[in-house]
Amino acid sequence: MLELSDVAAGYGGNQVLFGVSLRVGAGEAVALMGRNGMGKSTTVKTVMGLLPASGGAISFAGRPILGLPPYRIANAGIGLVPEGRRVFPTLSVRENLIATARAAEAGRDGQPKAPDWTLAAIYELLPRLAERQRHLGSQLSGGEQQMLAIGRALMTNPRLVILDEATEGLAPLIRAEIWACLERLKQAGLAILVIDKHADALARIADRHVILEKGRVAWSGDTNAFRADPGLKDRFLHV
Amino acid sequence: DELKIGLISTLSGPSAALGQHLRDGFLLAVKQRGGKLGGEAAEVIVVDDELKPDVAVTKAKALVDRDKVDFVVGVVFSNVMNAVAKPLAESKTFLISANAGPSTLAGEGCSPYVFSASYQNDQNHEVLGKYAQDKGYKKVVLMAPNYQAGKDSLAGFKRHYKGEVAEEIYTQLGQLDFSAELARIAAAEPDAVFTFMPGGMGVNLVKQYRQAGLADTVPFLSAFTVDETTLPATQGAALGLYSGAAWAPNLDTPENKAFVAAFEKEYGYVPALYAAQAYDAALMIDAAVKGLGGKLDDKEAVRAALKKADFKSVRGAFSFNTNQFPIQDFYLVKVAKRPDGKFETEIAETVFKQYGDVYAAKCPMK
Amino acid sequence: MSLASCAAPPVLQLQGLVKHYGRLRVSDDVWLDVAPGEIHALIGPNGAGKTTLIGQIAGEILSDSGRILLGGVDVTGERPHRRVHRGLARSFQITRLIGGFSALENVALCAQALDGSSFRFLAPVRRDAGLNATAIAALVETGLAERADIPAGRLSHGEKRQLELAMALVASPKLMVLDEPMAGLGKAETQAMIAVLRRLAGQAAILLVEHDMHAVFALADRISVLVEGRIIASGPPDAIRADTAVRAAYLGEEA
Amino acid sequence: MSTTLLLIQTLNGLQLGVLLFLIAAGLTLVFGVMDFINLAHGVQYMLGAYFLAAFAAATGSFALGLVLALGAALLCGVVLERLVLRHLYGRDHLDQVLATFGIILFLNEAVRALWGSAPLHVDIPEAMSGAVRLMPGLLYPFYRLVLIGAGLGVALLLYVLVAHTRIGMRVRAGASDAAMVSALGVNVGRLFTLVFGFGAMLAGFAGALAAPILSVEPGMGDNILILAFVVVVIGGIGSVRGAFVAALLVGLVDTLGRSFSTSLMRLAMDSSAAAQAGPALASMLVYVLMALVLAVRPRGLFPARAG
Amino acid sequence: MSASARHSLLPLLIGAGFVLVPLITGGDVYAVNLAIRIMCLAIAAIGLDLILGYGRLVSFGHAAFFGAGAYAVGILSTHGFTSAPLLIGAAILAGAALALPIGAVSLRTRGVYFIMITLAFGQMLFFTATSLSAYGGDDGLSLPARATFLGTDPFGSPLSFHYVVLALLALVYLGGRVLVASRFGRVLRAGGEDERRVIAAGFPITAYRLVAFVIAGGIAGLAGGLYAEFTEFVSPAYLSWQRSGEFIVMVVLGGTGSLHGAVLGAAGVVLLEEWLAEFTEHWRLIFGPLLVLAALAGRDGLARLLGRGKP
Ligand SMILES: Nc1ncnc2c1ncn2[C@@H]1O[C@H](COP(=O)(O)OP(=O)(O)OP(=O)(O)O)[C@@H](O)[C@H]1O
Ligand SMILES: Nc1ncnc2c1ncn2[C@@H]1O[C@H](COP(=O)(O)OP(=O)(O)OP(=O)(O)O)[C@@H](O)[C@H]1O
Ligand SMILES: [Mg+2]
Ligand SMILES: [Mg+2]
Repeated sequence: MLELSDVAAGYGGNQVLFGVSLRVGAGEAVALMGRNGMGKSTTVKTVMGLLPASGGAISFAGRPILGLPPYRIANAGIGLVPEGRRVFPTLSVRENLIATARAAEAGRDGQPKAPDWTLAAIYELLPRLAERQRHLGSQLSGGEQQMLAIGRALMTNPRLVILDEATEGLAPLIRAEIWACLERLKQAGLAILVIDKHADALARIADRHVILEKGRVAWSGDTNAFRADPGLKDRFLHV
Repeated sequence: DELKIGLISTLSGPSAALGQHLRDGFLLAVKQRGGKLGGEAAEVIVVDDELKPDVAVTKAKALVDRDKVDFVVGVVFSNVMNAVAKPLAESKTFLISANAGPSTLAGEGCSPYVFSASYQNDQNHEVLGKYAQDKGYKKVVLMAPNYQAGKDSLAGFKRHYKGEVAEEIYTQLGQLDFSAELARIAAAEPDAVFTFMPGGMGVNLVKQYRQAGLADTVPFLSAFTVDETTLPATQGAALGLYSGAAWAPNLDTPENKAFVAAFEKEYGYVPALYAAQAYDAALMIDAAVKGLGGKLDDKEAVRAALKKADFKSVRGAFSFNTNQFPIQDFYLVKVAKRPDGKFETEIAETVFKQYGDVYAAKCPMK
Repeated sequence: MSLASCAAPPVLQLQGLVKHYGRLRVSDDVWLDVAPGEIHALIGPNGAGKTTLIGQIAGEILSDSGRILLGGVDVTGERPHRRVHRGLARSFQITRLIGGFSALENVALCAQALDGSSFRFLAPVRRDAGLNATAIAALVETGLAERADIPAGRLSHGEKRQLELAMALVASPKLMVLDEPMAGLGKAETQAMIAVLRRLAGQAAILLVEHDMHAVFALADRISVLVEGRIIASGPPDAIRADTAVRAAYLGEEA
Repeated sequence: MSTTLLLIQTLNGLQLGVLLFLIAAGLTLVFGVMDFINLAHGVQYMLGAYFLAAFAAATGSFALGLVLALGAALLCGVVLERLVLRHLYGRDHLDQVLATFGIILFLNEAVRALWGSAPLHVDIPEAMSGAVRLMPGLLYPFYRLVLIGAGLGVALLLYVLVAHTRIGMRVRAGASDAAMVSALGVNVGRLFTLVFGFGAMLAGFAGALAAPILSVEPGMGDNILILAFVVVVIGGIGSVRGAFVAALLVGLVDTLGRSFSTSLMRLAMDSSAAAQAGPALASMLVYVLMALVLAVRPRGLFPARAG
Repeated sequence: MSASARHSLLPLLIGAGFVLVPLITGGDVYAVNLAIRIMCLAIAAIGLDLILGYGRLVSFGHAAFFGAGAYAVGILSTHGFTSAPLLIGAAILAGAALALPIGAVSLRTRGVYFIMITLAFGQMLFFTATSLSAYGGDDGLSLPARATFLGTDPFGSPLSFHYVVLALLALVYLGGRVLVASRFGRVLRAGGEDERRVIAAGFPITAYRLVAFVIAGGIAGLAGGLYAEFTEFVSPAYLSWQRSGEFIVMVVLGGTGSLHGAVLGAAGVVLLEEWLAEFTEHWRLIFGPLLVLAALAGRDGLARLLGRGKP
């Protein structure tokens, strides 16, 4: 579904990604891992077209998307929960959710249309948002903002969601709920690319793991292989 | 050698139209003489004062120091005039006003290096005051912007008008909307209104005066409010409104007829008094230089030559007072539509005959 | 309760704090003590009012009622910068750094606040050896010394958090209030941060707001649980871990 | 002072307020909602007036002239946005100030070069000329009533558009984080062009409506721009509702101040001093109002709910 | 060129330029007068840059303090005072004294609100000046005589005027550099980036800003006083909002937050105007787009263009 091959990117003269290749199949969940500053968020930004790539190719659902403006990439069916939440501070919770909402497209390739995420469904998933629906984005607590960012991405009814540290700052209970929710989304056929520091939880939902080290893919393989090799964590994720 | 003349005018900002008339009037005279004045090839250096006194000062200094001009002509506004007069006089350069005539330069502050080819500021206002008095108006409302010229204007009007002043309204400089003031006027029910509202303010006022239905009921006496710079904008709205001036396009002298015709032919619009005054300023220099045979170094001689006013003014009889401001006739003028559809001010009656200003007495020059 | 808290007066006392936003009660009669040298964790669900409470302690948010005492002195109405001079330092949930300043300058700025008057107009501050030494010491303590000259805006997320901490501790505060210092840190960085905080614990009391339970249980001497603006439980980690109400409201299966 | 006079002056204040609102509305939209300081809003107002003068003269019809003028104003706004302003979104406000200041200089001069320095003439359309008797002894120019009506209509339209449509939400969202809106699938570039064009059209509309009662001349937008900013700031940046309230407030304070300040000063001092101080105070009143409002409420009357 | 080299080389070049103007042009009065005008405005622009470039406080009322200085000199002159130190001192004091209450109120607001409230105060002072009938009202006021100093006539000839202003400009510039680099300057700069952070660090930021605002007011007053001596004339136009806008344009065009940028900006604006006006009456058709281009090129303005390279 999403395929990066040999992607290079950076900020100004400062190259951060040196040939990243990875793929997320339809309905698959992939965990992108790595220590702070290894280029995980940069990869996400490059996929979304928020950062120009200096080399390589990216395609989504078979079509090349590299070089397209972000809105066209999003419209192709990618939903983003960005690092740092970035909820709209001057919009109410409800407005945050509906401002960029889109109905699900009729499934391509003869697949049935996935059930629509609606306001009601989001409120059911994250009841806290319903309680705060008239609050402005800026008046939410950190965790509430995080929930809102997730809800907002789902409201675009994507075929692939990218979650960049989506559980940062969430209380343990809520975090658990989010994981459960991701599992359900996966079962409903949604593809997921997830970045998170909770490796154990990731291992429960991810089909495959990709580890970044200094802008390069240092290891990738399926989750069983990841679990089987505790040395991986020591090498790439701890000091 | 060449005659160099600096022309300071306001050519940008909302009041640029006045400056344009002034400049065009002067240039027309030079052009008609084949680019010469007094037989000498004349180079006219036009500068825009931007209606900023400090800009005007630096540009005036540049005219003297860099361009070494023999005369400076122009200046639409009094505050600019006040600012440039001193540095010019210090450098012994003659300044010939084609419009502004502040009292500071007419009275105690008069200077051998300052001539006015126009009028003293109060005079046009006095015309209306005298007219209102003669006409027997009992109660008038006065209105002017809240700045020095505005206050001087109302003072000028009251010099000859002795009736009741129902209200004295000061408006904001650059004011757009006069509905509040017009409502006050309507409520006061005066015999006439006198106003001084130059530039765009005047356009707004005239339009709104007409729209408020006052134009047909309360006579509108004004100075620098309806003239050929604003008539293209107000058009019919100004029809029948009065103003005071020492000149109008239809003034019946052969010189004036020729001037207006030539001006309209050259520039395609009807000249206003600024153009006529600037034209006269050019004729004045023309005559003086001719009389001197081109020798401009003897400042006393130049001054004497200028003072003779040995030229045919488009205003008819014209001479200088002791303060080097003019003595001339003043008229009540009225807005009319010409057969060709254009609007102009036309002379309604003569209010003053060969009139000098009141400040001349305070001027130490004899 | 730890022995230390019995011996000396608390560095921070909150007495019945109340704060409303419209009809929403964000702090609802909060009572809380932090003893000298103690690491006191404040946990609770999202939106419970933890950050708001920190805002009240720091003086950015005015309480509707209740009292705040720092080192036994009532500071309820005092303005934020005055409280800093009484030994309070805080970090922000979302990092707030002077992006154009180097890491060193950021820390030196904080050091400067407590080093006499800053209405000094002549001596170049960059060459102020005293300030720089103090700042370097704080950077060393948080493991950022090598990055001292990098503009703060260009640091990685984890480094920014470390810098926040350095800025808080450079003032040698009596009490540090830290809002989710582990947020956004990887496992490794979290471990490092835990180590730093443990070292600091001797020097200053810490009020720690954090959702990383691993860190909380590794560090805290005492834990208070805030739910909907109320402290529902307060006590040593083991007691909190066992508390069913806390599990239901916040912890869930974790820890 | 009679009650009729007071009534008329109130109506006048209302009408001035509505005109100010028409200008301020577009400004607050672009300024608050898109976080862009557009000093060129004043010249867009001027262009509206010039377009109307030109098109009304060419077609001989005010209505047709108005429609064409609106189209031209929209086009100008769009061209300006595409050519210059879009490169300045998200940049320092001062860059925006510098660029739009340059645009002011350019357009004022261009208008002068094209149409000359002298003011242009625009007639009140026949159907709207004349005065209406509101009550015995209270005649009021019909055109000004139309103006009040148009302003109220625009106010309503805008309020609905900004506060209650998805376009409005997206625009507000885009102001705080354009990249994020784009990453959620909205073509922000086109959206902003649209909003900017719409703002320009509103300014043009105000200019066109003002043309028959005010002098159409180069630079006519400069001073009104300042007043419009005053309105926007008193109301709270980005708040259409605030702009509306503030515009009426400014209109009323200004008009009533001009009418009655001298009489009021007479209560405190002798007559000639009052004649001096009254008008000076009247011209300052709007600014005094703004300073007072901001001193008490540093973010205006209706603080936009920013983060 | 490295950043630090630019920081010391460019100002030196600029200074040398001003020193040499009278020599290069052979004492051409026109050129010297132009340089004096630029330097007067540059002093005011430096004052603005202190608060705008470093403190991020965009004052749209800077001309009010400039005008206050000018009026202080104008009014005292009409009352017969001619001592240069007295007049200049009064100009500085007038600017600073006015800035104190205005700053105290204005600094309650932030961002664009600050821009507008300073504009409001500027306008109030503008209208006050226009109603000062005793001192010419809107027509302004001519200085009866120029200031003297110990029997000399520092402003009498363009040449001595030039070097007096140059010395003052250098003084203000160097003073500004020292200020910005001091403890005080650091707090001011940090406050420009993130005021909450600075308060949390323990600084009452408003007090620092107020002091900076008053200093900027005093500097503008000095510039205004010199300008009054230069034009021998004072008028409300000196306090107009357009002039405040020009100061901002100068600072932004020159590059905010580098004091020599303010000088470059002042020179750029004055010279461009002067030069373009030679070609055509419609010079704004060229000047306007130039400003647009400068804005598009980025916020470091002329200073960066000349230095070629990132800061
Ligand atoms: N806006 C930026 N400008 C310059 N450099 C940046 C920027 N954002 C990130 N970097 C640098 O790029 C590198 C990769 O950053 P990135 O945000 O992709 O890391 P990450 O793997 O997501 O880390 P984290 O877990 O901390 O979020 C880091 O060294 C960082 O310093
Ligand atoms: N300015 C405000 N206006 C209205 N409501 C507010 C405001 N600030 C905070 N709130 C509300 O107050 C509640 C407490 O917020 P606070 O930020 O203190 O939560 P928190 O405990 O820090 O949560 P988290 O762990 O998610 O950061 C939230 O529900 C939030 O929506
Ligand atoms: Mg990241
Ligand atoms: Mg929080």
